[in-house]
Amino acid sequence: MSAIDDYRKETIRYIVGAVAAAVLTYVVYMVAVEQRLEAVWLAVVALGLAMVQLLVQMVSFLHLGNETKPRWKAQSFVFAFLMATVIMVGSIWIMANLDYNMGMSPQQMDEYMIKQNKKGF
Amino acid sequence: MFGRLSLDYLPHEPATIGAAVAMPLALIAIAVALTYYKKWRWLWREWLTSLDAKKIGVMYIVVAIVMLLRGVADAVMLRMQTALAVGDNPGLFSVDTFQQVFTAHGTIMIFFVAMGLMFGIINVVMPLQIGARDVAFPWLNSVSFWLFVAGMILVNGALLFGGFSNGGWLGYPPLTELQYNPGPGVDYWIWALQIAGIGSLLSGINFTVTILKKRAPGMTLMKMPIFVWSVLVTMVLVMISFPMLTSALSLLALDRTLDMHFFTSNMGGNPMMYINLIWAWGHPEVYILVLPAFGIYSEVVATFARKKLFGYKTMVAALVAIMFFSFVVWQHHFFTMGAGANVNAFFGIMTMIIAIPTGVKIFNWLFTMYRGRIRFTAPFVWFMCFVVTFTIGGVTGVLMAVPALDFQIHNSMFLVAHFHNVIIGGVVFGYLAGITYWFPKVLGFRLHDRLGRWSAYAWQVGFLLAFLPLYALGLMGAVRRIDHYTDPSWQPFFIVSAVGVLTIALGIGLFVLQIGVSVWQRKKLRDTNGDPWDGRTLEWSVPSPAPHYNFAIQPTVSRIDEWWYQKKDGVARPTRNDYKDIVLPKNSGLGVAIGLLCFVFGGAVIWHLWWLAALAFVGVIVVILVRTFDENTEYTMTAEKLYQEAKEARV
Amino acid sequence: MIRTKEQESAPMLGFWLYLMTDLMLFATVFATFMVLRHATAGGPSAPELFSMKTVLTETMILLASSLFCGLAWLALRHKKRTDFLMYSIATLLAGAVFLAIEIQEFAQLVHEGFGPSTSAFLSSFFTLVGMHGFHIAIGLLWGIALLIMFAKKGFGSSLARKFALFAVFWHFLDIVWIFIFTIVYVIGVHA
Amino acid sequence: MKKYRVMFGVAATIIILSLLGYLLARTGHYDILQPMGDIAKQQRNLLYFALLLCAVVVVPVFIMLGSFAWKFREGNKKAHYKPEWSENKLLEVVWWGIPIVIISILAVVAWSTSHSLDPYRPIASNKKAIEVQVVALQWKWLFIYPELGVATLNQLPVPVGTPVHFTLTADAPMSAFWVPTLGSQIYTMNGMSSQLYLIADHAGDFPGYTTNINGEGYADMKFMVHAQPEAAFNSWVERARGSSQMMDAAAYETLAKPGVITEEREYMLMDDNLYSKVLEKYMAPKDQQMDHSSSTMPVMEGM
Repeated sequence: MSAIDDYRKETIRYIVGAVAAAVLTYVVYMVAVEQRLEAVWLAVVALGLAMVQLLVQMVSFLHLGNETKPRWKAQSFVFAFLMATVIMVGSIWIMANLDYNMGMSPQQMDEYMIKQNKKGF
Repeated sequence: MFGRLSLDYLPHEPATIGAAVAMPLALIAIAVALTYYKKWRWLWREWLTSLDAKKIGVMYIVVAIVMLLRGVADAVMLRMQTALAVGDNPGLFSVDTFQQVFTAHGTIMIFFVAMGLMFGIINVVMPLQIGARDVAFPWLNSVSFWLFVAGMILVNGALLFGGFSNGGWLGYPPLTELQYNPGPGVDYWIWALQIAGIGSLLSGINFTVTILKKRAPGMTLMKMPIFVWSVLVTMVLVMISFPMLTSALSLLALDRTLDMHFFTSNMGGNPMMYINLIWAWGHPEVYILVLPAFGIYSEVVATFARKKLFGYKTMVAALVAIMFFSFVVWQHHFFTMGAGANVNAFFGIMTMIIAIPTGVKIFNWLFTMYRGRIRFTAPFVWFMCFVVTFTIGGVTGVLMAVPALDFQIHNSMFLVAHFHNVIIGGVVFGYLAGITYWFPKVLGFRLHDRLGRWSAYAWQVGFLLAFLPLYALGLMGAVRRIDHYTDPSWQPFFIVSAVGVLTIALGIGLFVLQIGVSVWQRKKLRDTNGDPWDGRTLEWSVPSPAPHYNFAIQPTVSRIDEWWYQKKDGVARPTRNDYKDIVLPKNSGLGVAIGLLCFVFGGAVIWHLWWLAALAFVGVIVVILVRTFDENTEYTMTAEKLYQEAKEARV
Repeated sequence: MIRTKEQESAPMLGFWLYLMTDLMLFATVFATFMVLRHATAGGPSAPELFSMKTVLTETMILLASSLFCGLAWLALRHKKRTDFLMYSIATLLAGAVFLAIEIQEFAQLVHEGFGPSTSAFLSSFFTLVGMHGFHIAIGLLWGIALLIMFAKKGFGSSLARKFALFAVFWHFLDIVWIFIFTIVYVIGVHA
Repeated sequence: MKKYRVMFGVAATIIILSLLGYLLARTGHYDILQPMGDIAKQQRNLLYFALLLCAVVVVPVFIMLGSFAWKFREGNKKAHYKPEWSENKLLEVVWWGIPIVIISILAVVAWSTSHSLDPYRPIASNKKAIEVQVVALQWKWLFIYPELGVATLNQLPVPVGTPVHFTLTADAPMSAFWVPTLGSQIYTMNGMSSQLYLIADHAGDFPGYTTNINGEGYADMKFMVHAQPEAAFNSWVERARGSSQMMDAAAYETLAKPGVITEEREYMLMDDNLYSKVLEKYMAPKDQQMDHSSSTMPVMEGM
């Protein structure tokens, strides 16, 4: 495997990664602009494709996982990404509940309480 | 051109004028002494620009102890006020001064005493324990220290000019927004924390890479001393949580300086989001403070009970469990905001689960004592005070984890008593034990043991007198942060609490006296063989005071408590050709420059001197570029010199 | 892919951990954006303000810049002088164009009177996208400094170490932009 | 004898401190431990239950600390010294297992009480709840009784045995409403409406506090709950309705200016949706037309 082939092979690898990322971006763009999906589903699809593109770029550009055994870079990324998700999802769950409780009108109050009573608390 | 600078920001309260005069006088006195003894060059070359982690650690501890004196002075002022101000007696201070004092007390004690002591002890001890010559990025270590000092000067500078924030140590909006608090006080608080916070973040990265990459050959993760494990877990917490502090403070700063609307009460702002963000950092922060103290307790108990630490694997498992759970509990700080039953119940249960690994650690320490030979030196007395105090704090913590109970006792004196319980009991006792335990390794002589034990007794009794009455006051309906109250039946409790705080001040006096007496009797207390306590880990294999290169020859490790077993098997004396040349970092004044520039930047933004702020920011970038393009930052120390020094140390 | 000395070094791990803290910083600002996204205080909301076409071009340009940066790092490792020079200049140019479009979009909004202090939604939009823009600006400065260093000293070993850090930083910024594109623009405008 | 000196010292400190503690504790009256309302009573019982549960773990810790320290002290050569003994599976199972059992019991209790004592949960009672709208001002409390046409400052008359439904907001930095003898506290914030249910089962005057720091007059921002039998309450309402002082939007604006007022006042309520006017001061213009009832879960469904 001469150096030239090695160089050309890796260049192709980079370009393939970039093209994959570009395609994923374009797909999300089209799905959004065509307005075919309903709000919640568009969010799910868009975030899903964003995760896929994240993995594509991680592997092709940042060579994640391609390091000697303890793989500190990969482990630290997984832990940081997990904690970022916990904080984001946790914050949104808390703030959504706070906004719901703070904005409740008397009628909603009664519905809420009937639901609570059914649970038998 | 002059932003909002004006003379009426000078202090006009008697108390603040007194402090504002006392501090500069103290600084001038030190400057005069330094000039008189011609020590400026020594100070600059040996200490301020040194990149030796141990020297930086000692500087952290000195700054932290000075800040402890100010923090306790604040505490004495607070308790004197509450002991007197009943009914229509206004007490000693105005409301605004009182509110600034308790905000300064909280901010200084957490950010500049606890964090300062932690980073100080880690800098001194951790590289030695893993058999490394220095931290991974020595220059970054110096920058982190000087950012910490810049933050400290900003907090104390607020006393001289402009006043400090009156919004409490976490400064909830909308109270700290422009609508209710337009003055420079809150800005001092934001920028002091922001600059010190970035320093802490850089240290977190620095120590993590040191532990992961610079351990002695043969020392796998499961053969590391347990203190190093607690440092590794703490630094992961620092790296993940401090960006949240940076972002919460930055958004509040954007609200205040560029009139944005993140947390304002109008224009769509949502103050609750600030509370959510600040506590998402806040709770991991209190674990960041206590976990290294747990590591110190493990080392102290194992050494003074002359026994292997009980359940090394369980202790590591407990540390990692605490690391994960500390990120899913933060909402228990605002159960009463009204997030609803499901959210409260989830976070309450997660908070209780964290009590399990903490409890397991305490049982492991107790069973390290079991079947040991216990010597009741000062560090061990600190440990016993810790178990007594921290267990009470743990109980009240589990009580408040139940949402329905927290609805009654949140933000009352009960809560104040709880967190002082776990911070004084866990963090302060731990770091004081650590300082006493590793003092000989840094300065070559032990601390006076009897005075150390007396200081611990004073702290313990002072704590019980100061904070058990607060639990009772909490149950009577007394709310936190009040500077006066009307119910005369509360006054005896506040008086006993004031006596308690004075006893704690006595404890600190004894600690400082202990250092003084030990310096005076250092010949008698001399540590001859570098292993005064018959220790178990690598730092005791090096003569004390430890040379600036730590290990002339890097040791190889094959088991936990390597030094204990090396002593048993007899240590072969290294021959002349075992020594090799070593590369050490040169001193660098650029760390001090960055600290100064960040201080100027913070001050300029507080006083809306935009041109000066921009200049300082560009200055920081220039200094960083100068450092990266500077090629010769290291010097080599020849094997011959190492051999000579080792011979002298042995004689 | 062969493992290079630069990828294993302590400075690389230290810089990578710094990027993880940056990821947490962006995570909290994303969370703030998602919470305040409907708090328009009577003002305009996302669909009325953003044009998806410009955003798509911005995204493609930044992706291209990230690709060029990877190829420049490759050329450096194989000591290909001309390729390295060409790709790194392309990286910085694409980055500059991306930044110019973004600044133009901001100026347009402020000009129409929808600056960051008109509502919580706009505050969080300007801060989130502005923070990313600020990182790009710092990256461009850093890139220029590296090019100057390359001009003076050629393929010195410290250039390889420094450029490796720059490349990781640049790719990281493109990854953050994926989530800005998805959350702020796609979900913001259409969901 | 020297070896007993330390033990005597510790024992003496404990005895003196507990004696002093007992004498001091006797003088206090503990609102949280002497509840006057059903919510507070349930919370007190929960407090005792949780304390008991924790004692199961804490008491052994203290006993073991004392006995191990004494038994394995250096001076005691008779003690069995095993420096390498550092593993024991049975002990591990015990001190992981018992706390897990205790915490799971407490977790179940926490889950059910978090729902049953939820501030938003109405109190089961045959009587219709009294509506009270609370506005936290800068350093005084305004209470509005929309159905009874009365408003009060710093005083909260309530009928005994009747649940009270509080709807709370603020026109001040974030404050919190807490009556220790009656039960839970809840935050009050600008432009937001929190809810709370409390009930007074006994007559009497109970102090109420602000628990969140909200500026200069924070320590003076207190109020008094006057729980009185139904008849007395109704006669008070009649008297207050004839009060000379009026409470409408204009009177509210003068009252809302920052300043400490500690005296108790009564007003005749002229405008019974004053509360939503206060709320809308902090709402955006567009949100204002949207009348209060239609605000649903904006974030969740929009995501």
